[in-house]
Amino acid sequence: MSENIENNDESLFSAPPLAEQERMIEAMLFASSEPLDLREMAARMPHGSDPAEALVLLRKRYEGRGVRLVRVGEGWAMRTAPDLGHLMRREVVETRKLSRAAIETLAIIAYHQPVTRAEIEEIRGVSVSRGTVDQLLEMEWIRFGRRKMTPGRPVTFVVTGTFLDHFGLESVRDLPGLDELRAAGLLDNRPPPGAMPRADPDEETEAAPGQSELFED
Amino acid sequence: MSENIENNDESLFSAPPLAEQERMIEAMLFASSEPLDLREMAARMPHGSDPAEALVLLRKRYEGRGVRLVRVGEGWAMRTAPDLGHLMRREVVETRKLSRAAIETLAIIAYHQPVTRAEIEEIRGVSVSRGTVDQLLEMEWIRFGRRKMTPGRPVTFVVTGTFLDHFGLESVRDLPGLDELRAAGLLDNRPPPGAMPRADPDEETEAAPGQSELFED
Amino acid sequence: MAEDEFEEGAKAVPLAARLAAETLIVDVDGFEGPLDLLLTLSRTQKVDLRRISVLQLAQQYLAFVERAKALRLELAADYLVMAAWLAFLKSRLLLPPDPTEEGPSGAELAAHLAFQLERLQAMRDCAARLMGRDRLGRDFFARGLPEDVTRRRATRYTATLLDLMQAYARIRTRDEFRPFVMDRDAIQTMEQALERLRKLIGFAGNWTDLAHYLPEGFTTDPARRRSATAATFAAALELVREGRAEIRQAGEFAPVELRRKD
Repeated sequence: MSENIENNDESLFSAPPLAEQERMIEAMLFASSEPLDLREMAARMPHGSDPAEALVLLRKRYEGRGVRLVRVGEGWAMRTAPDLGHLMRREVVETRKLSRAAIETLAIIAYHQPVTRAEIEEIRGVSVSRGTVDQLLEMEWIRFGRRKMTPGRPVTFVVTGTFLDHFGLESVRDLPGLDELRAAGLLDNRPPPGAMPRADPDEETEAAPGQSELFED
Repeated sequence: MSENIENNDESLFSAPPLAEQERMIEAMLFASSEPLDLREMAARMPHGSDPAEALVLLRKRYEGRGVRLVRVGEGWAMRTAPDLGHLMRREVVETRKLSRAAIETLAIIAYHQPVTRAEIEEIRGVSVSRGTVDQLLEMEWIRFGRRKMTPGRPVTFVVTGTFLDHFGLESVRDLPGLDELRAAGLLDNRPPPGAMPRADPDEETEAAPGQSELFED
Repeated sequence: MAEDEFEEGAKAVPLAARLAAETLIVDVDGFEGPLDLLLTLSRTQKVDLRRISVLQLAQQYLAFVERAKALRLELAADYLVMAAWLAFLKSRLLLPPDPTEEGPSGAELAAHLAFQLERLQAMRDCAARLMGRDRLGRDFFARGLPEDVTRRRATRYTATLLDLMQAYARIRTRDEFRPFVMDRDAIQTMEQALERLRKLIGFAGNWTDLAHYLPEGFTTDPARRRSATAATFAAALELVREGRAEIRQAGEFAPVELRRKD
């Protein structure tokens, strides 16, 4: 009985204030697992409510916030601001050993810096892939040095402070020299061959544009 | 001293403005259905951010809105305002009806935690069935606490963050009537004078393996 | 457990007998143990639980048990244990205290029982208040469409100084390189390994897998690898004994790692 009277009163007094309607759609859109359209919202709200008007207010309220009111098809939904998407990702770091090509390239740069790509290729006897250099650059173990004052002014590579930190070196001069490597049994007793195996000269010229490309990056 | 200045400098330079931090925690809290604690938020934010300060702002911003920022134990979460529950009928998740034994056991754990099974039985005057405890554990409303430093080192039960979240409590200190109960001495661990009428004196020792079994799970 | 036994007992009663019984007895399977029954009985006293007459309550309980017996209701053991204890309490409360007798007085026992009842009632009230609160998923709601945190895998590459030195040595000796050990058989002696390791250990500033110390040419062929591993391991232990190196292993079958000791 009293409930009936209350219901009557409610419809007699018409819809709740707009601010209250705004709260209502805010709660509904937050809790809903799918976008809601105006009809659905109106059906759940007290008689006489106007979700369209309240939506305009709510949308304005969330402008520039971490969450936005967006239109999805016929309906409306709350979504996190696109510029904050990076907060919804978590990085899982996995440690892997550097490839043989990368460690050899790195060793040559460390022992011969500043060194050009052509020189690295000459020492290694194989061409150096773009990926390998990129990887070392990305790890910040190597960086670009000064251009060489030779024809074509090729860029050079040098190792970085990050590199020294990682290997616990004060400077590259602390790297064991060839004599020490030999003494440690890492090098053959016989002297290394005087002439290094030369890489294919074509490879060198091919590599050049790659270098300047890298430099531009 | 100089370190302090440096730290200040660093946070001045690296941390985003407070308003931006507020947007960030707003987005993170909106995106999650589970409460997030300060540590989790800080880990996802740029270095030098202070989610605690931004939380104060955000909480104020949502005061009186359809959605609120609430504290849940160690964490924070966005929840719809309770007075708007009637609009969300469609979202209601039918929860399994709890038995009277389960409800009482839950209340005893909440108000007396950490509490052993024997203590629960002492309060209720009846043995606690395995199923009752299992159900509460499964709902993640209770969990095992530390073992008591009494003979037999019995396991204890405590309520969880999920429990606090479900009942809209900031912490167990906010349990209704807690202060009155404490003042009335009803939460005291009052030992019975002399021997008490226990249903089965062997029960306590019998319960022990069951408990540790549970603990292993 | 006790509840179940009790329920079975209650079901065994013929319907006619149940109808004839008092309300309390009809409801007997609704009780959660003797304390619950006592709490219900106490309500008939219509007083504050702190001022309850425990003596009267004991009498009510005993009367209940008598009636249950008359109806041939099988009461669960704990109800009977409580009856026996209350009979004892009743006698203590009625008789003047015997100063020679040890143990708690009747009044102390009665006070504790009253405390237990009050505490149980308080917990019941708390449970009711708790369940009456606004609840998640019923009165207030979490985000209906949570956006999960996606995990992105990032790979971090690493290398040790020894890797670097070995790589450089490998390059400088390529083609011409024929390790002298290759001229011998598939055995590396411990003396050889020790001599080699003594020179190398100075560069091992960070933890390095022992497998990296195996000489060139001894890493692929299983027989050579076994020999070199055993010799290098023994040599490593020797260096540790001399206090020149530290050795560690994270777990069974995990790599054995070596580091120079400064």
